[in-house]
Amino acid sequence: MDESVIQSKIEEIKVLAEKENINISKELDHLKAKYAPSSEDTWEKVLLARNIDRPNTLDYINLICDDFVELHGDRHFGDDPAMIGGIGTINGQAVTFIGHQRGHNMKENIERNYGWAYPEGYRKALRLAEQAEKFHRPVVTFIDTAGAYPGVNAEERGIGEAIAVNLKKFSVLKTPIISFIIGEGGSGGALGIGVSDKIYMLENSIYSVISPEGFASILLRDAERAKEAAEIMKVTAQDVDEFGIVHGIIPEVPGGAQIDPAFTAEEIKKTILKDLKALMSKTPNQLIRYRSKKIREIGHVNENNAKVQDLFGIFGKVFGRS
Amino acid sequence: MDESVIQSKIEEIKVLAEKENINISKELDHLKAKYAPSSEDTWEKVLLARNIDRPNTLDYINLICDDFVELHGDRHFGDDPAMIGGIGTINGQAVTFIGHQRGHNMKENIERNYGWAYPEGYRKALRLAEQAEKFHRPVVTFIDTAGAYPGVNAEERGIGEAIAVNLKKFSVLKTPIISFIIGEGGSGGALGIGVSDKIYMLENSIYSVISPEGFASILLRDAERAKEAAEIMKVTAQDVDEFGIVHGIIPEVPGGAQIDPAFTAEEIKKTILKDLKALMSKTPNQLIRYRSKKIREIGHVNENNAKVQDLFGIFGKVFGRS
Amino acid sequence: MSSEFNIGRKNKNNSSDFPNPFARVTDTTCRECHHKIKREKLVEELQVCPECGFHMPMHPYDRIATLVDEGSFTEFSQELTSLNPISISGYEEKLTQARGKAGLNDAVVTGIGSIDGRQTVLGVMSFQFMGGSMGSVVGEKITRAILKGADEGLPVTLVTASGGARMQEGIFSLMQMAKTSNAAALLDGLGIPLFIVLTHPTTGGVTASFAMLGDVSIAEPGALIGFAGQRVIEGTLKEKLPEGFQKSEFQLKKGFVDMIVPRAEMRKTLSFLLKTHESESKGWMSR
Amino acid sequence: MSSEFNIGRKNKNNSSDFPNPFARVTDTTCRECHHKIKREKLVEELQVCPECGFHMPMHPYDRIATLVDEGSFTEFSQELTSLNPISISGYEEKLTQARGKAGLNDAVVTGIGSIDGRQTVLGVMSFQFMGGSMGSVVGEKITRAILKGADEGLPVTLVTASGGARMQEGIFSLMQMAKTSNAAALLDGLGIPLFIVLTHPTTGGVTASFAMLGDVSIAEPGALIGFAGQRVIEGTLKEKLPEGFQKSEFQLKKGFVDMIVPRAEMRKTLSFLLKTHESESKGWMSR
Ligand SMILES: [Zn+2]
Ligand SMILES: [Zn+2]
Repeated sequence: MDESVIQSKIEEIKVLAEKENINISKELDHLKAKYAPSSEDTWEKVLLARNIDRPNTLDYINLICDDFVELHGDRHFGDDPAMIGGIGTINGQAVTFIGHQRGHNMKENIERNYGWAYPEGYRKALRLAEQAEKFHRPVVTFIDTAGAYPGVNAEERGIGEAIAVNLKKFSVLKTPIISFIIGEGGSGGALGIGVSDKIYMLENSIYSVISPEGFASILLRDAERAKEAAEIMKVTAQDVDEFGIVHGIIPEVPGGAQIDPAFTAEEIKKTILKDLKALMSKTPNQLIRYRSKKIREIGHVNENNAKVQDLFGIFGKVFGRS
Repeated sequence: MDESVIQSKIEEIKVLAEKENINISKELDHLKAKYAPSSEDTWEKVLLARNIDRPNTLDYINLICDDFVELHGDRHFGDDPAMIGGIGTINGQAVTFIGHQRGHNMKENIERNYGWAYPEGYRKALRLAEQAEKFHRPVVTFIDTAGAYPGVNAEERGIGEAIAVNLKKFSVLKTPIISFIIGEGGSGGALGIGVSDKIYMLENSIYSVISPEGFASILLRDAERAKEAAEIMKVTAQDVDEFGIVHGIIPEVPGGAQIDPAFTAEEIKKTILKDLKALMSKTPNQLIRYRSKKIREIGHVNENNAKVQDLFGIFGKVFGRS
Repeated sequence: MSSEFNIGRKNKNNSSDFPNPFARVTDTTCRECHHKIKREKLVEELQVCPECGFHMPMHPYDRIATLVDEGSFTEFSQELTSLNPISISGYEEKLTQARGKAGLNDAVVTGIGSIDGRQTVLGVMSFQFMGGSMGSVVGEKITRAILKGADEGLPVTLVTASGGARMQEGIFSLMQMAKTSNAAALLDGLGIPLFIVLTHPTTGGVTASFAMLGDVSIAEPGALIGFAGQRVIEGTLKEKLPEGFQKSEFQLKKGFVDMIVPRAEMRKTLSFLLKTHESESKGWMSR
Repeated sequence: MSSEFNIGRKNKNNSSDFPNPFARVTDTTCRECHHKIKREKLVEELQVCPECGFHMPMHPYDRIATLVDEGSFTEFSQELTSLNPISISGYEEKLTQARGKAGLNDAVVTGIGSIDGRQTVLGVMSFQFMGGSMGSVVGEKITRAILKGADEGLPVTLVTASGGARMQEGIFSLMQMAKTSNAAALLDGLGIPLFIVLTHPTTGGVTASFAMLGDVSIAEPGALIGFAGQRVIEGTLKEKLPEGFQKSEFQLKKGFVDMIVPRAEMRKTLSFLLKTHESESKGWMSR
């Protein structure tokens, strides 16, 4: 039974239910969303990923958590409003949340610097991740940024160093990490909180090494050709999932997550609970070994015309035999 | 045979040697310095400790090391010229040096902020100490500051936090640490690089919780009474040694170390080499346990009118039985 | 010595006879806005000015009463008193006066209590006792409190209020910074949480030691938190202080406190932190 | 493909037949000060402009020759070449062109050599090869180099020169940042040193990964080191760039490099670092 058949069946039931005055339309919408065919248009997805009404990190945290307390500051220089974090409970399980924070309007976006984080944002993220590690709390990150802030102050305070240190330390953090790309996953700024055991993309999110606009202006020599660039770069959740770089796609209702945030939040929550069950049965060594191997395998190279993977036996040395 | 007898014998030999045209005056000066009675005047010591010609951290490093490479920066915000550090070798042994850096003239002092370090100075010190720990290099620190910089920027970037973190991390650093108070050891700014396995004071150095001027203005209600305050506070090397807070006094030639920097440098070097021999035979756990116990024992309290020390059995729990 | 105080002292190891909370509170004029506040109102508001929100210094026993489950607090090291290590004339007299004024043996009360049934070591400083300055006794009691947590596997919660080091104890007071910070390092090594509540004012050597070493740092609104004194910065260096300099809100913005929590919500917040840092959650992980 | 290059390639695993240093250097006009420099002078000066001190990009084999003991270098993973993971049209042709131009299979050369008798894994990037951009091959070779150090207990020295991620490999190039940084984490866990030499220019994804993860970071004078490109900062955000922005001297002042070392002293400096980080010095300490 293919998706279009399911869709028409759902519509039939909906009409019946309305006739009988039974209110199951919300449930049906969800069912419908789950089996909705993805939009085939890449640029539409880019625009949806950037939609200002799209649920942001705090929206999802509030929808997912029983309780949440935000924690602030990097303990060195400042508190970056473009990167938030704290401790929440999901069905009683304590979890450290970290995420880029965008606004839903101009005022919020100015306050949040459009989700473009500074070095102190990445350092706050690391502080909270290490706090989680110390107390054996799992970490969930929400990625939602066009990139790290490309400004003079960010360079002065070492945005490159801050991201690099996060890539290094998250990759060997001794606690489970689950990431969700909820909107735009742009470049090093996205990856800076995106090295994880499990990473998912929302149905209408994108993930790319550079913005389509940047790619167009550099490689296509015309910033106006962003639409074309997005196609060439293969930035959609479906593309990146096919590359084997993410662990799955989180569904949204047709038209995008902003239409029914609770639906996507519920899907995220289920995914977290399912993954935590599996990840929390592992030892820290097993986690890090798996995480390292997964990262290690990404890339397409050949050697003497054969595709290679060469681990140099190093993992045994680093992790022992456990 | 008391010191004055030795002194007059030395003078006799000196006169004889000069008559015979034998050049042993330098050796005799050293001998003389070693047995010179300490100045009894506290304020004279305060002035000597602050003398602008007094050898500073880089002077001693250059006199002590075969080779030295300075390392810069805190990897977060900046490089503080008031706190220097790097790797040197002493008779082939690699050592990480850290120290406050004062100037010998107005220009140097402005550049070095008079040895008043900013938070980034203390964070650089910690970075280099942790680098030393990672590579099992011992650490030597030179303390020479009136205090941490009491300015708006220093507060904004968390001078209190920076010092606190150093106190915490130096106290459990898994490598030997030897400290020398070479001039003024003022307050938290001095202690920020002064938690060590062995700490020495130069003969004309001082160590205090607040400057004599500060003490006078707050407790004597008259900043002009600093001289009196210095007496009351017991800030000299001899006082602090008597309290059992330092491990010994490094001699200077009469008149102060600036008259013969090489003499004091040689004494420091001998002390480092002797201590390293002992400290490097210990395990990291032994070092930390000894260091923690030593710190733990400082203070004068009574409980039900009996002097107490109560370790709560915690050291066994923290360090195991090794 | 006030009679209220004697109630607490007499029954010091009997938590059910904990001194009546706020028994020492009287009608007061707010130091910030000069609003006059009746005793009953002040008690109801947990000594927060209803007019301007100023969080007034509290007596440690009053604060403990607002934080822990009723009857759950047992004090320890209460009998610890100071010597005069550098023989400062007048120090003993000053201590005796302070004892009478604050109704305490020194500037901190330490013990074990529970919040919503979860135990924590609790240390609460008193600004009334010689400006909450840290000498050998404060250093020793804070150190013992932290090591008690290490020894018994209990989280440690410290409520700070201090003008800094106790200068009358000279170099010994400086060393208490190292001592308390070392204790925090040992606790850290065991993976046991340290929660810090910064109240007005927390400055000097306390800020440059254990007060800045919390796994989570909470500040009360409007508290002055800093290392160097404002007069030193303005006076010696002729620097102009920015608006709100060294206040809680400033420290939040500068990244040094996790959150600002009004007094009325402090207990709830600590309860949440104790819950989410519980050691059961370690079960899944080999150390 | 130049004939000098072929000498190196033919005898790739035979260190005694290492390509002649500077065989590819020709008479040059300095790009910074437009001073004309004869080949002989340029070789003598290690490709540093004698007029203005500009440190010109070097071919990896030339740089290696200036750093290691003669005949001590053995290359590995030389045959690694790129696929076209996101099927970008024209990428294969671009790679072929770059191979011919730079005389390399991709933008980094990795191997093992010794400096004053002390072995180190050595990775040297080439800005001539597609702007030193990091795709799957660079990521894989850097990762292998770091893990080789981890496996054999050898220090790792990486000389960087890069415009950033190789956009033609899309998301796969982004992932090389994670891969190389993870390798650095594993090396770190074993307590083996990573030395980074930053040369002109080192930007983008290389700066935001392994290039900033050195235990000791050395920069050549005047090198551009940063994450965001200057045109992006000036263009998109209309920010004015301060004098010397993102240069080595700027990064030293901002605390991100340990020292600036002229090319002529690089070998001596690395030798000192290898000596003072030797593993024998660990003997006294149980791990
Ligand atoms: Zn008021
Ligand atoms: Zn030139």
